[in-house]
Amino acid sequence: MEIYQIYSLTSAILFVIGLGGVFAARHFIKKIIATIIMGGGVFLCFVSFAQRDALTFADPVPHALVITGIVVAVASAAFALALARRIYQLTGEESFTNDK
Amino acid sequence: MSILIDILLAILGVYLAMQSLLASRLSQSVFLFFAFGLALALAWVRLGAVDVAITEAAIAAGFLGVLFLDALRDFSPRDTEEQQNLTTVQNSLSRKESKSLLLPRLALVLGLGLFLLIALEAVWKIPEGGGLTAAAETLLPESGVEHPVTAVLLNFRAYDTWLEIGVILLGLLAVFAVGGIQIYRKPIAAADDPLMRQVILFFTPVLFLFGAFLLYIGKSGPGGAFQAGVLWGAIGILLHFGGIPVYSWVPRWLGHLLLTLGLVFFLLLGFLFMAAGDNLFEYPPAYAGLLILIVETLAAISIAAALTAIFANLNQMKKEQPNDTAQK
Amino acid sequence: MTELPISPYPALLVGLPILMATLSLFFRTRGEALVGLIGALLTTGLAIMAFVEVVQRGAVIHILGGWEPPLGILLRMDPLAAVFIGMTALVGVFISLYAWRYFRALETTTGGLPLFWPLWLFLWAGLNGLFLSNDLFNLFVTIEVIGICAVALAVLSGKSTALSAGLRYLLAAITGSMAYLFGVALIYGSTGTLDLGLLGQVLEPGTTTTFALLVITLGLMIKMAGFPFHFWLPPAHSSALAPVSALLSALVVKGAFYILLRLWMEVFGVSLTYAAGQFIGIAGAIAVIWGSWQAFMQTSLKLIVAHSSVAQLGYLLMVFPLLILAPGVTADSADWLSSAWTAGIYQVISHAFAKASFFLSAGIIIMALGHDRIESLRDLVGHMRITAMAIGIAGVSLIGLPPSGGFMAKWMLLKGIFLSGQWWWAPVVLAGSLLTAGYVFMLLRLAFAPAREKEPFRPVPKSLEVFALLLALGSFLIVFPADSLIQFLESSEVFGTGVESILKGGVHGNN
Amino acid sequence: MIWFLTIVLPLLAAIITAYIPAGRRGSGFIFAGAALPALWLGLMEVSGVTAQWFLLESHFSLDTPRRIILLLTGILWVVAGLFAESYLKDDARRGEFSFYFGATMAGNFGLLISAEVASFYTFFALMTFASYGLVIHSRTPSARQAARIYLVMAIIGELFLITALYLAVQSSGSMLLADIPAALAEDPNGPFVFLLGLIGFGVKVGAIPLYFWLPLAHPAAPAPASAVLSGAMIKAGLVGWMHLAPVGLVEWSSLSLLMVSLGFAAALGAAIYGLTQVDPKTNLAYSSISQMGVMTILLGIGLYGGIPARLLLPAIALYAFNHGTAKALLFMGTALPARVGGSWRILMWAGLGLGVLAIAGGPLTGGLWTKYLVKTFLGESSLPGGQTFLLLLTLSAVTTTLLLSRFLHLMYKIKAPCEKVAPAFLFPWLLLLLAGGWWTMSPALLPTELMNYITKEKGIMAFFWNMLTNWSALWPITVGVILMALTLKIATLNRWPTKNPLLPAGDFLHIILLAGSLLAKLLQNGISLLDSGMKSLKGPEKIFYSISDDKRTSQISASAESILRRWEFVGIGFFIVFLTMFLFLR
Repeated sequence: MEIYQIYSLTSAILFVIGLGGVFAARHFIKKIIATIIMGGGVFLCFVSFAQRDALTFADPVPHALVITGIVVAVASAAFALALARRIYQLTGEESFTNDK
Repeated sequence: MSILIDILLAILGVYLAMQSLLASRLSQSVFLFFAFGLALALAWVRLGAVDVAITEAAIAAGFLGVLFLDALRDFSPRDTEEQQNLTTVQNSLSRKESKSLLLPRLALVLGLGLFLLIALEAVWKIPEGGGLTAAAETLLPESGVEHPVTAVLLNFRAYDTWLEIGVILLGLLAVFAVGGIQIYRKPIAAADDPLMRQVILFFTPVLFLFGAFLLYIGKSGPGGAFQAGVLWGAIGILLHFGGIPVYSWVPRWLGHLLLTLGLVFFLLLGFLFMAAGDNLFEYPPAYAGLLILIVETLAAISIAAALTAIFANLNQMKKEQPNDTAQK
Repeated sequence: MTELPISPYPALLVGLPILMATLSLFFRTRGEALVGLIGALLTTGLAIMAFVEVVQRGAVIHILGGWEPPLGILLRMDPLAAVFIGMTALVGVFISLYAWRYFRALETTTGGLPLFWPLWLFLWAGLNGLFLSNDLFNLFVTIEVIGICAVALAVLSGKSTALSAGLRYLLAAITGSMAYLFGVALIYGSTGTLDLGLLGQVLEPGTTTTFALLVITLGLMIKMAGFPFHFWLPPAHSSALAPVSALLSALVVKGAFYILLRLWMEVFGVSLTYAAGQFIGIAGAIAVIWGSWQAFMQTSLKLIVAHSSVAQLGYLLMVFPLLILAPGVTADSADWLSSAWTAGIYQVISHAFAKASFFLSAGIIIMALGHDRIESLRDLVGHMRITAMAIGIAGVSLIGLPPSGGFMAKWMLLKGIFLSGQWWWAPVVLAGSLLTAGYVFMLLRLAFAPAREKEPFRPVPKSLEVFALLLALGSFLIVFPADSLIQFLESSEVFGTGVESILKGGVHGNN
Repeated sequence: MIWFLTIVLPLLAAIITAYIPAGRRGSGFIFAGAALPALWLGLMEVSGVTAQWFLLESHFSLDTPRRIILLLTGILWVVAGLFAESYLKDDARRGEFSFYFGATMAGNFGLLISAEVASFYTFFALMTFASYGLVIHSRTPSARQAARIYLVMAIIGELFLITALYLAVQSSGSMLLADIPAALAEDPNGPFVFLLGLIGFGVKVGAIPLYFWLPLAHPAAPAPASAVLSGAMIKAGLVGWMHLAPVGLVEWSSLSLLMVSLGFAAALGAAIYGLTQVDPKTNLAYSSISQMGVMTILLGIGLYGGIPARLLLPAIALYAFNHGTAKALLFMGTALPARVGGSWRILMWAGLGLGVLAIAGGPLTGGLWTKYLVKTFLGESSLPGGQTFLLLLTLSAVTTTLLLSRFLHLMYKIKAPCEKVAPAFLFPWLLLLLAGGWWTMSPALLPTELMNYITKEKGIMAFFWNMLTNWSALWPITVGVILMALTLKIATLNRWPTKNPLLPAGDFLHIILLAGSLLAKLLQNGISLLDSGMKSLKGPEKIFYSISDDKRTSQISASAESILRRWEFVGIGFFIVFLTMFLFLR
């Protein structure tokens, strides 16, 4: 077992945890955290392959992609957080109500 | 031995991720998430991705962690899930509901399990792809920088990076949009605390220099626009905490200029060379190093401004009376 | 790759809207709207010029940074992309004109919502970038740009229902793009390239590819609100402001469909099976029936229109079973492929026009009445002749009566269905049309009915009504250039291709 | 160019006249002008054109039967346009009427000159749906009901006929309408496709059992619109049949017998049922059904083989021409008695009488000639029971006369105005007289081949003055008139209803509604939805609405949607889709 394989297997587990969290968590904040965990899994997957394909240095493309991806994910998470806070401010709801 | 560290780190990451979702208190959740981010950053280091580690630590764990912590003040301090369990016991109706949810949850867990098995198989059986290391290695001398990740980010795949700077600006615009119809309001300063202000003022130049260092080192080693931008953004956030709302000091036009500087300069530079007959974002190899440094600097300024503004807007959400509710 | 002519248009199509968007940030309300509108007009002009360029020179490319794939990113504008960009421009410019007038009318109460313009221009740039992109990761960035813009636009009104719907939409969008990105990671890991053209040549079938295909497909299906992932669409589309609803349902959801179509046809051919195509088709068929039925059951106009989007998107999914050939059928002998493609493209375009018009009309009605309960549509014909006409015309196109674009789409779909011998889809198409006719005529019946009590119709700027009508007419006018459009599309590499699913593993494969 | 003008001018006219302010004149002349290209095409033979830019490459051309019908249609639209201008002078919604009128006109012309399926269907649909606006024009409750039923039937019809056209195109492999009959004759599925078309177009034709909307819708429209509905548009369905029918190429005995027997059932049954009505326009609508029955018979003979299409189809078209002009004359005539006074009434009665005679096939009218065509072909066909059919045809002349003399009697009872007046629309009406059924004998319309075949070198005039044929046409009419006169004069026999129709108009509809409501009740009981019950028998779509409007239904579907909207269930859906597709792909 190579080192990168530990991480790529972990990445799949993290992705699944995040996915489950998005579907099953109730509180807005937890759903948002779950999406970031999903993202963490995906990025780990990318970087583990970069390590595998290393020559004199690790494959730089996945690194660059992950940096881009992290920033994009953070921007959306910040937006989601703003939405969640605003909803709480206006209605006092902390999770999705099912009647709508 | 070293493989043991990796296994432990992996288990730790998975455990923290699980716990941050299963924790009964919201604050626990957020702290565990913070820890998860740091564990992930360690994992990046283990995988030799120092750039990613810095970015993760700075943005995903640091900046986002601060945002979440700030949000915690907003949401009800009581324990959400626990309270729900409590009411479940008291209220037969919602007990019924939770019973009716049992089956779907079981189905969900079953589905997750099967999905996980297939995902693991997919990841395990992944064929060797070879990656683009070799290609990057051959073209690195033409890129104008020595660090391959920076070369990919700002030259080979500059288009993605440019769009990403756009996404940060968009994140800010989106946060504006959430504020409803009252946009461009002036943020309100935090409570005045002289001691804290002193501490922060002390750290400001340190952070600034560290950021500048990261920016400059990005040419040859781990570091670059995003990391520097986040550090400079941290200055803005700290100052905001310390009762010095930089964001509201800056005149509107200057604020917008700072926000859009990186994006627009990046694009205009591209257009300039495109007018000369090249492709978008194609730099003449002789000047590539210098141009990339300028672009990075401006991008870092824009990112810092955007992050500060995002934080300032989110932070003052609580304080602002939702008086436009009445307009609904 | 490089043998295609290089053109600056692809880069300009992404750069210009973003430049105008940032420029507009520097102005106050009125100025911002003006800069935004100018930006929209310029982008439209650019899109038309780019379209002409593709007509004259065939597919063109732009090699960003001068680095060729696999390391660099390539923008490719083939006829298919040109048609989508042209559609975006045409629908976009009418919505922009409408929005300009609409927000002027709202200015007194809300300050004119100036954020609309930068967000819309960013969205436009994202859409153009998506249609042009030829790189898996770049596609991710563009769909994120689109996603954030779309949600930010959807919550502009600031109402709590809109915010709640927006958060649901955003979480669904993030989940979808993360699933997509997971697939991209696996594919990059197994092939070492992200370029669509190269991937189509090097991708090997196997568990990893299959899994990657599935998470990518599911992620995109969440983004395009395919059944059963339509949960975010009706609340988000119905609670947004009128021009925004129009943008979201006319253009945004089509982006995910476009990627799905291109990925299935260009990249994942190696691991697709006939049964999987059928399954996607079933999801589409359920969406058609379920969405139409839900639309029929709604009592407010915008909800009807939003649910109708679910159904109309279902038709798009029903194209897939036709494009994936049964084992033993070769692409040369399958003469229905061109019809199926035409059906898909026409469904996209005609739905864009008709749905945009429908939402704009709903906005007019809300402006006039203050709400959109359908009972109040009574005697609409008497008060707002043009809007009633727009609703009627757009409705006819949705039903698929001739000579509308919707008719063209459904006719071609039926043709493909019968030619391919997959007759079991035909009743769904017909039943969908019948249910659509049900709710459209329900609206029209009310529009013609005499008013019970006089409800005050507030005056609405005439130009708003005219823009909505023009869009509705557009859904008919697109039929006229059908022949040349299809001819033009046929010069695209991917148009008219199918996936031969023989010996690809799977239920019908090598067992 | 002229082909496009034929379509474009009416559309332009529709838009222009919709904006003519109230009180201004001129819409009539605009419509008349817009119909001129159609008249020109009807009279002259112009070679066809191809328009590649329209739909999927459109072809426009005409053959003899369609040319005849186009001429009829053109004449009727000119007259109806002129008539409408003065008839609707004081109507508040005349602009709207003009718009729909023009659009319907464009559709009607367009479908006649289209030579391939896509544009034919397009214009057919345009006509069908635009005429909805004509039917609902008056906005009275009965008009609304009629319009609703019209719409439902039209949509059902469209569904059938698009399927039929679609399958026909599949079978022939070409979009050209002219290729269809031959292809259907070869195709083993041909009869089935034709049956679909029979149903689809049958709605428009008013064939049994799909006619029930017609006696409601035709009378509901304003008089000029009724005239074109009953005179011209009803023929569009016939044209559709003619496009599909492989006349003379096949021997589909069962379909042929079906059409002939349905035709006779319509010819006799509708005439008799019409007798029970008290509204003259409903009377006429039933007469239309009856006359369309005769045309159905003719086409039915063709499917038995033996008679070539080039003889039979023009004959059908000629019959349609005679019926169309005369029926339009009568429909517009219903507006007259209340407004024509003094000696003008003589002219009016002469016109009405002539119209009645022409439809009944009276001596010295065009009707005699066209009916003779029917008789000839019926006698020559090898259909079993041909002699009985001939007898029945004669009998139908009696019933038609009865029905139409009843119509005249109803008209007679309408009170005349005291002063000696003639409304402006009397003149366009008289114009129609000139265009009467005699034209069917003129060389402009009558193909030489058909004339030679029927009259055997004696020439048409010899036939026209032939005493024997005139006599044989006279006696059924005399019988009919005498019967009517007797029942009116002898009190014990005078059982005619005066206020309300003895049986409701749209007969069959009520049976359907009854059955439908029973079914709906059963359905509701079955799923325990019995809550609101059937409130009214307003239209077939009510059954659907009554299910969809029910509280339980809406609750169930709303809660189902809200389940689909829960994140947990979205997740389950995600995994179900994932696992299923994984199985399919593995």
